[in-house]
Amino acid sequence: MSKRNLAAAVFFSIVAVVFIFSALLMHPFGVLDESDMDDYVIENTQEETGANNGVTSVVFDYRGFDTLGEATVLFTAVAAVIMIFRRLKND
Amino acid sequence: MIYNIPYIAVVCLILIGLYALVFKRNLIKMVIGITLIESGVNLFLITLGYRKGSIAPIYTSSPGGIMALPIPQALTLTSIVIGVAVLALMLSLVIHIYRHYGTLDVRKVRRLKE
Amino acid sequence: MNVPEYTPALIVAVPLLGAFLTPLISRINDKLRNIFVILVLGLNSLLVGLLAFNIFTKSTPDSPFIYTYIFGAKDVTLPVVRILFEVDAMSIFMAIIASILVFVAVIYSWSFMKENTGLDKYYTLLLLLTAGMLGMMLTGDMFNFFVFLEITSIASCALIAFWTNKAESVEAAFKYIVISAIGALFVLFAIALLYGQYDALNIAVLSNAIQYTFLDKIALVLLIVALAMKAGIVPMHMWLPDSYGRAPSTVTLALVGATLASLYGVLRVIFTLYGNILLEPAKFDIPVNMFIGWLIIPLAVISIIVGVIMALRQTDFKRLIAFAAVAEIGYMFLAIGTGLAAMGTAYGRTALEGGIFHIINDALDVGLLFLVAGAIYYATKEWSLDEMGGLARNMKYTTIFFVIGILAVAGMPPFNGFASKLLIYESTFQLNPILAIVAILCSILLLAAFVKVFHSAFMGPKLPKFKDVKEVPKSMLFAMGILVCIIIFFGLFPNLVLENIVRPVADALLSNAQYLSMVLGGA
Amino acid sequence: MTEMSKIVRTITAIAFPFAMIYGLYVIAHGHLTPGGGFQGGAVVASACAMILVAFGSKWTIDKIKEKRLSVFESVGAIAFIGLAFFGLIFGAVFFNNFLVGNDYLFGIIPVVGSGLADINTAGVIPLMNFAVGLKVIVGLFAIVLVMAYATTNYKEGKK
Repeated sequence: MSKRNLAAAVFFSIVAVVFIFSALLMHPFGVLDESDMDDYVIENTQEETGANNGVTSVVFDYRGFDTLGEATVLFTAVAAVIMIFRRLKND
Repeated sequence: MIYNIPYIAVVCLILIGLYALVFKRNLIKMVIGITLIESGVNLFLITLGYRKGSIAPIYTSSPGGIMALPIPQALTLTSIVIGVAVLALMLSLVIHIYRHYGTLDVRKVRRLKE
Repeated sequence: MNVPEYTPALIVAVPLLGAFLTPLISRINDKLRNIFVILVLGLNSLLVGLLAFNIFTKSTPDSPFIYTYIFGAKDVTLPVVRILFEVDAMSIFMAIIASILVFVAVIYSWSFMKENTGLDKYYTLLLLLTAGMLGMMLTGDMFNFFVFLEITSIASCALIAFWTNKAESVEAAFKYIVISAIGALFVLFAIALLYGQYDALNIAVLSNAIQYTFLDKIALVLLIVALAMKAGIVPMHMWLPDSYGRAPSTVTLALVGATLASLYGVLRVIFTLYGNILLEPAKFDIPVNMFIGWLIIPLAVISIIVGVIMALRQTDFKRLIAFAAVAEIGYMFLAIGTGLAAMGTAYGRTALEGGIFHIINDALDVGLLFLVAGAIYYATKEWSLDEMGGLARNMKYTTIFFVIGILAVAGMPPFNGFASKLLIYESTFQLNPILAIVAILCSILLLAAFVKVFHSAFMGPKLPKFKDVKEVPKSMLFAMGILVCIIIFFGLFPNLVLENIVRPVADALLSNAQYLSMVLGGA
Repeated sequence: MTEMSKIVRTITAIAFPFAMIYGLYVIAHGHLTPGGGFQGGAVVASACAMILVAFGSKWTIDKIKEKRLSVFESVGAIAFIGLAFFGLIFGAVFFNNFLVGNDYLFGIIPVVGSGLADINTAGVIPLMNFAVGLKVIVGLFAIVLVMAYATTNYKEGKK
């Protein structure tokens, strides 16, 4: 076993243990501890944003700035891909 | 702990991805590993938003009743798009690496050393 | 002097708008585009400066001033649904660093990048990188932090691969994107763990609610590991010399900012997100702060040692500086670790102040050295130290800037690195003398590594192949001059900076209770 | 990517408008039914990618240059951030939903509770959906197009 494999195995097992523990300790599926923030959205989405779709009201109104960031990520990726495949001078 | 099965599925997905990432030697397989981890995390986010017996948080012709949490769905949407962006960038880099090195083996892609 | 309340939003929105407009403007004229980008970044730096002035003058030691901006509504609702910008002294301090670095980089690019194709995308990505870094620093929402982290890493990865005809650049970029993707996914998983327990994403709300359950510990570890990995601490430092060494110098300068933004993330997570439970006893009656502090200190010391030793062995100019940067990041983490382990004592505070002061000093010094390396590359088209020699005669200003840079990095007296490193030595000595001795020794070795560079590149006889080498164009000298002026100013008046800037920042980090009440008080 | 057989091309040409209309419907009804700018944009972009696969990258890039796509993407992004800035101008806060509550353009507030709602609701959300939709269509298609064109060109032995 090479050194790289050993390091990888150690890393992998540590992360595996951490993740499995967190899965076992989560609250039961479908039974929530807290849901204040989401209940607020569900109750007020129609009055505050006029949107019938709760998810869209979150995406474009309550957390609109995240969506700007997300659109920017896509813009960045397009710019990056076009830049990477650009024509170089000596081609 | 039967109620935790969705979380266990999430962890399995993440671990498969991590396995592909750290043990596979092919760059494309490493990219697939990262994508798997990402889908695991997205699944986890969606899982957090479920309430027993709930419907989708949309009022248009809804039958009424408790609704699932909308915010995790919005977060997942954002995270998926980010994943697409990262995937596109990684694949274009892999194409370039293949052009330069003529191989996808991670052991041979090593011009940068010490 | 008051600024409009929407200034924090403008600080992020202006470079974004600039980035979206750049492709359109570059279809008209290339020179116009360059001027436009410089204007956008200048306006942005001005906004950052105004906001910083506002925050630093309004902060008092007892009640640090926090600027809150809500996106989409006038008032905070409880529970906090909308995204908040929470700008305290720490955030704006990092924003100052980032905007200085990018502004200098864009001035330097004018001549340095002139020969390349694809410059419209280059400037677009540079602006996006700026927006990403500033967003990471100003935001008060965990998920928003993740989004900006991704913008930063995608933009910087693309910029590392800018010279796509070189195999090494592409390889370095691939390494960087893999590390970034893993780090970002860990951060997202940690955010999801916190969200699942407390149904909140706002940092202040989460910090108020955190109970330090086992899941919180996992989230803490994931966040610190992922962000420290992106900041380049030792077990995961290999991407840093690769990408710093193979990117264009201007990009490296911006990357220094991106690395420091991740460092800011570490500080924000430890001191604010988990700030409420830092002093509580955890396992075996050891308080949480001791736990994290002593986790960080060994890694920091190893970072310093590895960075310095590897720097001594390098023959590639930029890789050498990059390893020096690893060592410098080690110093920052050492200071943070000491500050955590000795939290509540006077020297713990000194350590933290030293660490914060060192962040800006490191950014300026290392940035200056990278620019010098870029200038030498511009003049000679050469990275390898073995090939260089006798450049001092032809490039006088660059040589002077280089000397200032190495003295500042190594922490020699009249320059800025001395002030911050002295604070770090002083405080670590009180925690454990061995740490301080190691830190001082490594600093001397770092100077030795740079003296070697100075000797082989600048001294010695004039080489025939560098006969026609000329001094670099004025815009590049001007960009380096800006950094040198700030370095000399900080070196001559360290007390001024410590009193007026570093102290409020340390106050802002340590006073977690005020953070919560300032943010949520209005609701 | 090279051109595919005539059967594939004909079927693609028939299927393309349907996929396009469906994607546009998803974008336009984002505030009422599941979907939105990103999802609908992805549908339309995959329809475009289908064209690319069927007709080959050379044919497609002759029809539309990636530079023009990049301009369209900028326009979408500027429209989105511009709506956010309009929020600052008309509603005093960045990202304010300044159109909600007026009675003519997208401003009607639907009746609380379940029920079919009008498309003329939700303030700036439909406009943002369109901006993001344009951006996603053009962005995803540009990524696929550039990658396909670059790889085919390389295969033809241009190194």
